[in-house]
Amino acid sequence: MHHHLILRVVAKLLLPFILLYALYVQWHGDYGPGGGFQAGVIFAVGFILYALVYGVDALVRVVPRGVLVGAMAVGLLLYAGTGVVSLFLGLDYLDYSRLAHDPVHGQEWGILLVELGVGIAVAAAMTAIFVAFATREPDIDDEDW
Amino acid sequence: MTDYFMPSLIYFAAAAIVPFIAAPRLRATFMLAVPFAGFASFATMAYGTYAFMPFFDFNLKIFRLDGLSFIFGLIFSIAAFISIAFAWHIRDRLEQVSSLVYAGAAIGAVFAGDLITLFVFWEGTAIASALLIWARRTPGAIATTMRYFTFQIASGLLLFIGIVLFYRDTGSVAFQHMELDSLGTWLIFLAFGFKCAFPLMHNWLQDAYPAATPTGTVTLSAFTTKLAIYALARGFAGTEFLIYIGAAMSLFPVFFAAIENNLRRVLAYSLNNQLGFMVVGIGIGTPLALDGTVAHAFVHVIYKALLFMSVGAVIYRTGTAKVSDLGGLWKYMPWTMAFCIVGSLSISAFPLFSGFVAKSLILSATASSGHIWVWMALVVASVGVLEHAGIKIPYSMFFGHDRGWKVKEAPLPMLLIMGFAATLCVLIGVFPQTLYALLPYPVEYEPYTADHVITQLQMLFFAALAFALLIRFNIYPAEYRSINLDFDWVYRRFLPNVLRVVTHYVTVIWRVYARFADRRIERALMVIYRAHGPQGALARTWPTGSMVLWIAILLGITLGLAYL
Amino acid sequence: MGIILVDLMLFGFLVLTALAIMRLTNLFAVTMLAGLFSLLAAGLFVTMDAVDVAFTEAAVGAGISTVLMLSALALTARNEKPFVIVSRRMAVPLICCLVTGAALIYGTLDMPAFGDPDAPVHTHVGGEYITRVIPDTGVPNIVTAVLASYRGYDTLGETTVIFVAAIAVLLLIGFPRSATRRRDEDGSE
Amino acid sequence: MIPQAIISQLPILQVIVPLIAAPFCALLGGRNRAWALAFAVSLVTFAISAMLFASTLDGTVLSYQLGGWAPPIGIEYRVDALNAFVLLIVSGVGALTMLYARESVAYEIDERHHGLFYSAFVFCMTGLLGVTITGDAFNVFVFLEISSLSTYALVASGAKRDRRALTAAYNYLIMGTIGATFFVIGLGLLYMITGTLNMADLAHKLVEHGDSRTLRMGFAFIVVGFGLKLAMFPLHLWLPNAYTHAPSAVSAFVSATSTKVAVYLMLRFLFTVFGFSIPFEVDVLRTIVLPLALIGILAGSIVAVFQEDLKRLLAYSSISQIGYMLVGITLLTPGGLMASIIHLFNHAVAKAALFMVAGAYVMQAGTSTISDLRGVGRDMPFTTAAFVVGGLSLVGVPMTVGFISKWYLVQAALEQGWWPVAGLIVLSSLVAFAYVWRFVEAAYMYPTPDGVIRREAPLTMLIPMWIFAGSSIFFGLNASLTSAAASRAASGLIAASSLIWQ
Amino acid sequence: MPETLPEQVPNQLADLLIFIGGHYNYWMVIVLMMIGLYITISRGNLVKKIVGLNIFQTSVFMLYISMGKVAGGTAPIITGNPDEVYSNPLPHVLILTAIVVGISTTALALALVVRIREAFGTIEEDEILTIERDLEFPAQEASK
Amino acid sequence: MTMMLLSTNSALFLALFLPLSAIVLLGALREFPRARDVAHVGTAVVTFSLVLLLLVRFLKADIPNVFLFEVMPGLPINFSIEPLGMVFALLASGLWIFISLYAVGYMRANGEEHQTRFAMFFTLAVAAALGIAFSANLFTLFIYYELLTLSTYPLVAHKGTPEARRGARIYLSILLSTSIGFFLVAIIWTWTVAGTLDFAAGGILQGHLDPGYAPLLLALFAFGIGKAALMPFHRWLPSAMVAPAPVSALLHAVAVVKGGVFTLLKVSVYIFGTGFLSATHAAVWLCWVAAISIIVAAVIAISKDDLKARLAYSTISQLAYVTLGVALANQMGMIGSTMQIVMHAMAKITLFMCAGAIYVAAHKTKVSEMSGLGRQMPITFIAFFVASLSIVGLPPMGGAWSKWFLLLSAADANQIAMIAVLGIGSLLSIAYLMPIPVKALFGAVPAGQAPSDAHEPPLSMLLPICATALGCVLLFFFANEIYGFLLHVPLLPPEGGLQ
Repeated sequence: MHHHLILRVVAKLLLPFILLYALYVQWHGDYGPGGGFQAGVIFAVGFILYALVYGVDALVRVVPRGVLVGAMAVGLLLYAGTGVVSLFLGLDYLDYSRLAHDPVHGQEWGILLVELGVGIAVAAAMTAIFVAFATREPDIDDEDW
Repeated sequence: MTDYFMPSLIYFAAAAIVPFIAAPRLRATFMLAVPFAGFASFATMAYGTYAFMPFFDFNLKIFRLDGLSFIFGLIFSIAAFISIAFAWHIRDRLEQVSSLVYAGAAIGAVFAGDLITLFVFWEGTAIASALLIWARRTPGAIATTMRYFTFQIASGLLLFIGIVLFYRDTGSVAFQHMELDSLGTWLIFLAFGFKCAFPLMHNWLQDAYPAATPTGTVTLSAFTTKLAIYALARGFAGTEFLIYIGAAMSLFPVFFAAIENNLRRVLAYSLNNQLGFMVVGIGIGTPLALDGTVAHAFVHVIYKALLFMSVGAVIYRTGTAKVSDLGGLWKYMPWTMAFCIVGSLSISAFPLFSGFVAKSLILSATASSGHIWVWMALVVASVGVLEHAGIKIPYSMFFGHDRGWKVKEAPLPMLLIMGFAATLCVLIGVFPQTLYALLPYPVEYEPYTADHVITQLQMLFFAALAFALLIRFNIYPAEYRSINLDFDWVYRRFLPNVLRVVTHYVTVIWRVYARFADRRIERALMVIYRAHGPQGALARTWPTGSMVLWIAILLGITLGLAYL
Repeated sequence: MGIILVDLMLFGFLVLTALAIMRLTNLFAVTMLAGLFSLLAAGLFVTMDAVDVAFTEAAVGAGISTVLMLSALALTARNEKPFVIVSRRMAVPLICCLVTGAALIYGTLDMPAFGDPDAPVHTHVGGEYITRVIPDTGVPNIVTAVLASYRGYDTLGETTVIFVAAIAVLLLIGFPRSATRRRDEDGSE
Repeated sequence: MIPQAIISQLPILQVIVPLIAAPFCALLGGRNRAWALAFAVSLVTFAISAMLFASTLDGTVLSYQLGGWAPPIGIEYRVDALNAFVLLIVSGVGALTMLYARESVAYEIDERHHGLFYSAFVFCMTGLLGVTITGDAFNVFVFLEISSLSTYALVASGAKRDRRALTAAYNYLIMGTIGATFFVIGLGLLYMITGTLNMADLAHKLVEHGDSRTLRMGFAFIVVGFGLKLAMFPLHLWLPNAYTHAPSAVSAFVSATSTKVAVYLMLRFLFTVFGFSIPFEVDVLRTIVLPLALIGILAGSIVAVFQEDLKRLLAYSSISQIGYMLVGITLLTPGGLMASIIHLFNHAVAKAALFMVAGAYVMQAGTSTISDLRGVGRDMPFTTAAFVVGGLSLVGVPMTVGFISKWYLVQAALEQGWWPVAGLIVLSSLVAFAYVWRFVEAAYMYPTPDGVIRREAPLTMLIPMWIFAGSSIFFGLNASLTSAAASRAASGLIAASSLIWQ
Repeated sequence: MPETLPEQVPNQLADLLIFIGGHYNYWMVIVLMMIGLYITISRGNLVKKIVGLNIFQTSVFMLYISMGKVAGGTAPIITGNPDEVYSNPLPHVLILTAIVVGISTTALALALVVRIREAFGTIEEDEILTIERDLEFPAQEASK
Repeated sequence: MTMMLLSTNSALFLALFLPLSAIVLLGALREFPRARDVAHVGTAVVTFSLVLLLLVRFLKADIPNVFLFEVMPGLPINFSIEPLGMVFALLASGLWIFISLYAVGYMRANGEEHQTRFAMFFTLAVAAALGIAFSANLFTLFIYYELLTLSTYPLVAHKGTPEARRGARIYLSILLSTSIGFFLVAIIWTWTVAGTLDFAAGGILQGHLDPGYAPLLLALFAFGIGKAALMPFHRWLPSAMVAPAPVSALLHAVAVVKGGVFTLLKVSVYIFGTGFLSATHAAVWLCWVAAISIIVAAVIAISKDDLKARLAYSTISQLAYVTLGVALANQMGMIGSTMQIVMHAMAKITLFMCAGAIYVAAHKTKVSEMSGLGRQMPITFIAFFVASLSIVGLPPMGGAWSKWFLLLSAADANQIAMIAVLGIGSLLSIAYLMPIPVKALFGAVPAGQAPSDAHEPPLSMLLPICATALGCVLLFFFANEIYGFLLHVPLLPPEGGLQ
């Protein structure tokens, strides 16, 4: 894997754009297609690409397993926490109406927050899953293929 | 009344004490006193019903004293005395206890004022008598007695069932005159008949009596059948049916007795025959006839005991009672011979002997009631009695072929009691009015009229002549070693066989059924196991696809349902 | 009419792809075709106005799931065991599918026609979202609004599902296998 | 006292408390930290469900609108006597299994996996609770998948003991997914003709809609989908292996809850949603589900009789026990429903105890094979006694809660005049006795094999199993609470359905 | 679409065509679904089963999305044009969720397959079943 | 008098639960065999005195009612006393004294293992029998019925041999399958139609049950109460013969079969009501089944050479008398059945204790080997003889009176055939029972068999044997008291007035 120099360079160039696109999808979800989930997936794809080119070990160095699990948890808790916040605001669970000064804005805020949670969780989860697969030593040698 | 006294209690109490008296002679003496005490306890009492006992829904009258029961009480007391005395030498506690219980039960039954009490003592005689025979402790005795016992219990059962039905019909269990008009009374009648050895029900008698100990036989001969006679007299006096039964009873044993080899069996047949007379008397049911019956029972107990005792004495000395083995003992046992002949003369109703005074009553009653054919039958039967009991028994034991026995005379106690019985026979024969005074109904009867005596003597002599001729020409069918089977094959062979066959088939069918069921169950289990066992279709791990098959099937059925 | 044609064409390709997946034994090819299937499906979703779904399907079906599939293949096998055609093995599943399909088709017979605007789907809750999404939330992408707000709880569940999946995968293969393998193979074979 | 504000939020707390706690479990890792959190959370959950149960026992129906949106638009939580009862069962079993898990999991799972394991465990519980409490049909699917996915992982983690756990989990996954997809298809068909996903609204719209082929197939698919999830007889193939090879704590928890929740869903959909507005539904139930349930009752028991492995035996017995619940449902009478609901409780309690016992054997004796467990009654008296109690409850011996449920069931069958059904129920009780007795005999009447040393299970395992065993006796002696709850739930279901034509 | 059909076609045929036109979509979806199901249940390869399952699920998604389609509608993103007809957003939302569930299931299933491959050395169902059966009934294996 | 301090309710409660708590005591005394055995017999004595106290109170019309709790709405666990239950309780607790004493002797003389376990389950079984006796409703009765089944299983399997286990398994499976398969269904059915399970005078089914179904329901009861050993569900009884002799005595005399027929009796009197049964002729078929059981079992008994097997079939035959009395469905039948329960219990317990004594003393189990044995052990065989007479039904043994009432009952019911059956049954019982003591007492030792050096069993075994044999005789004289007591069994609903 280490000798595909072109690949590595291209990948290095491509990576920021992928991540940027992911962020776009994340924040633009309110207005067009896309949202937290898609963004998370794209984000994860970025990492995966990185791993494919530089090796999984490199990826693990960048984002250790613990961090991934942590990020997953943060994402999920961000979502669930938003709901808990509305509980504390005296509303039903996941009722965003009081997150801002008026209910409509509150909804927007809420949607943004939870979408962010989804994004983080999905990105981390997908990466974690990929890492899990990729770090597993093959049971069979290449000749057996 | 809380006074539960009854004479039989004396016997029972004695029976309870006897086993614990260690000294044999003391024990025998003690036992000898019991009949006296028993008799004394009711001899002086006025007639009436004494002991009442509330039980279940009825008031039991367990001690009823009247003319009939009094005389039978007396009879049984005498019988008890004779049999106990004859058994003076016996040391077997079981035999002693059971004879006491037996006598007590019989007396209890006689005084029973109601059917329940009667039943209790009725069964008591059965159990006690069976024990008496078992006490001989031989395999043959055990088997025989099982039959005897079963028969007695069957009689008791019939009585029991009869009582139940009778009670339900009439609401009463009083032991009084009954009519043969319902199943209940018929069953009671049959129960009495069983014990009384009616024809076709008689064989237990010939079967069991010879199987007992010599002393036991004496006891047996006294109570069971006489109790039945009492019961019939009490319950079914005047039942016409009985006359014919009695006639048949008195006739048929004559032939069997003639051909029988075992003397005790001969006596048993003769017992049957004698009972026939009594039954006829009951059947006629006039006071005269009933008195005749009672009187006959009275004297019969004594002379039949005497005869059994003499045979018993012979058995005691020789160990056998078979005609084919005996003969010529007159030289060695003269006293026994003498007493035996007295008994024979009595049973043959020779004038001046007890049989005559009693039998005449019955014959007269029969004649006077117009049953001429029955009268004829009884006369013929009397001839037969003379034939087998009056002549065959003494002749075959003491005369006849000398078989070379060299034995001693019977022991003194036996001789004494035989003498006592013989004396009674003669006394009653000579002074009949004493006996008549005891009878339940007042009778004006004189046996010793010329007419009576001559008729009787003629008959006796012709019979004796016939016996002599038969012996002379060797036609008399004696001295064969044989056991005669008459109706007793029914229960000796047939019923046990039936039972055996039934048992066999029931068990076989049962086993086959059980095996069949077992195999079925086993096979079903196999089938279940094949499907459900660890490797069966239902327990295997299936590939995922197969479950979708089930889904499809379910959906298919649903689809079908939706179309329907 | 054009839409129908596009639809039919897409469906045709989808069926062909599916059949090819069925026939092929090379698992790499199968994986690739599965990605293709997802892409085609995404196209179909677009024709049916479900842009968000299409986006997701493309990202997930053609992207992540292909990657995962490939990584899994790297750890397992490249080829399927040659498929022996035994008529019984073929027939039973086939009948299953036919019956299930028949049941489903039977179920569609009473369905409102495709695209029928008067179908209850559109007149009841679905229509309501369209009318009230702006006043309620001010979010123009109705799908996002429904997803994150009206049915936000479902999405929480969805996030949880993916979380659980990650946890589960980590639980299963998240750690170097040396230790696990030794134990797995203890006493077997 | 607990402020009113919290009480009104109980329905959602029921689910999100474990949901929020679960990720922390994953982060905390081993050395009992994850366990402690999971246990604490399960206790809180139990407390919440107890409060919910108490407040719905009088027939109150709590409705909770998530996100503040009114039901057909938003998602609704709806708690009535029935699902409060099921919630109580799930969280109760969850709490006690969690206590039990401490030793058992320490023995059966590598320590480094503990965090993830407990996280999955709590998620599984969350999923089941979420499924039970929700009033939205699609939300059911989502939470069903949460619980299913975590269950697959939990089952597979039994691979340390036996690698067959992996294939069992895989099969379970395939079949479970097919089942869930069938449910989704069915739900789609219903959505197609009603345009709504809220259960109450669905029921309303379905009555309006009347009979149609789409409705019929929707019904069929949903029944089959749930049938798969609850292991209705021929669709049970995933169950025996999964329960056998899963780690003990998981077997105990899953067997006691997940099929029960599926039964609950079946009840909920059949009665609340479909409500028997068309005769076809009754036909399907009576001509398909009933015979299958009966066959399942019998076949499951008989297979169990011949099993060598205790856990597998228990798994097959579950299939048979589920049959009872289905029979109770198909009776379509309050009595039958009551019987089903009580049996649901009975089976949860008894099966939890039994699987816990089996787990204790696995831990202390290293095996769950009956022939290897001979004489275990003397070595592990308390554990084995718990088995006897639980087993007798399965059989339906008097003084156990199993008796109560069978009593009601037979009574309901007799009321309907279904003689053969009553007979079969009774017959299979006998078969049940055979398999229970088989083990009891082995445990008590045979000598211990030579050289085998077994010690009594630790207290943290004994306590939960005896709480279950004890409660199956307690509720067998005093059935007023369970039967009150069940009858309330049953009448609620009957009232919601249009079973008037009966 | 119904309104584009010629008027002179006899009514029955027209009805039929309209009906087919209104339902072909579902039927195609069902065909796909069944292919997916078929792959799942007929193939012994564990990976392929997963692929089949994916196809099955994706087809179900199509069914849902088909429901949401409104003739002449556009994607449910408010454009501000009051006359715009939007397709139904709710199925989209549901399917978004379902897709996530699908990928989660797939990931988990693949992880399981990996473990199975490690534990059994194969990913073919029939071979695994044989191995398992031998594990369960060792005596039989010996007798073979 | 401390007894006076006890309220009747607490006496009943104590009678029910004292044996249960004694189990714990027995278990605690595991290490002290002597103390344990004393405790066992002592418990029996105390329990019997409690029951006697209850009897005294009952005769003063002081009827207790112990309510424990309600299992299901309308299904309480409660206890009360009525005449039938009183009789059964007296019987079970009274005989327990003898049998416990005997068991102590037997287990020691035989050197059996697990004596503590034995004593514990023995006590449990009697406790269950008392529960059956005092149950105030069918539901409570059923629970105790099952408890009895389960508690006797370890006793039957006591020897632990494969044969014992097999026998015990058959025992358990038949009893359980009939009780759950039929009895429970019948109970639920009753509950469904009548809405109650309380034992009530005159029955609870009249007016609720379609008379056409009455035979079916009765069949469920009659066969469901497998302990009554009605053919063809009798096989457990011969199978249970693997048990030690005290257990057999417990099964046949004290608790199990008696519990079964007693249950049947209670069902007929208080659930169906004899009036209902006889009016609907629902029980006529049962007469015939009972009749067949009487005859067939007796015939099979004749063919058995194993003493205990013969006694077992004799029990089946004798129990069918009770069933017959139930089936005849009138007052006399009820009284006859109860008497038969009492009389048969007393006689059978003697017989089984004798069988155990013979086994302990001479190690003989075959009837054919016992000839002449009576010389060595006369007391045992005399007791055997006495008990046999009682079974046959001869005065002066108690057995006569039960037959009397059964016959009366058959006469009342106009069942002449049944009268014949009763008669034949008695005769058959002579055939299978009487030869045993007769041959032993009067027969010779079979040729080729060494004269055994057997002697009478230890005193702790001999005493109970003598006591119960004497009991057989005493019962003959005290039957009147039992009868008077049984007249109080209410057969008509209260509004109809008592008899």
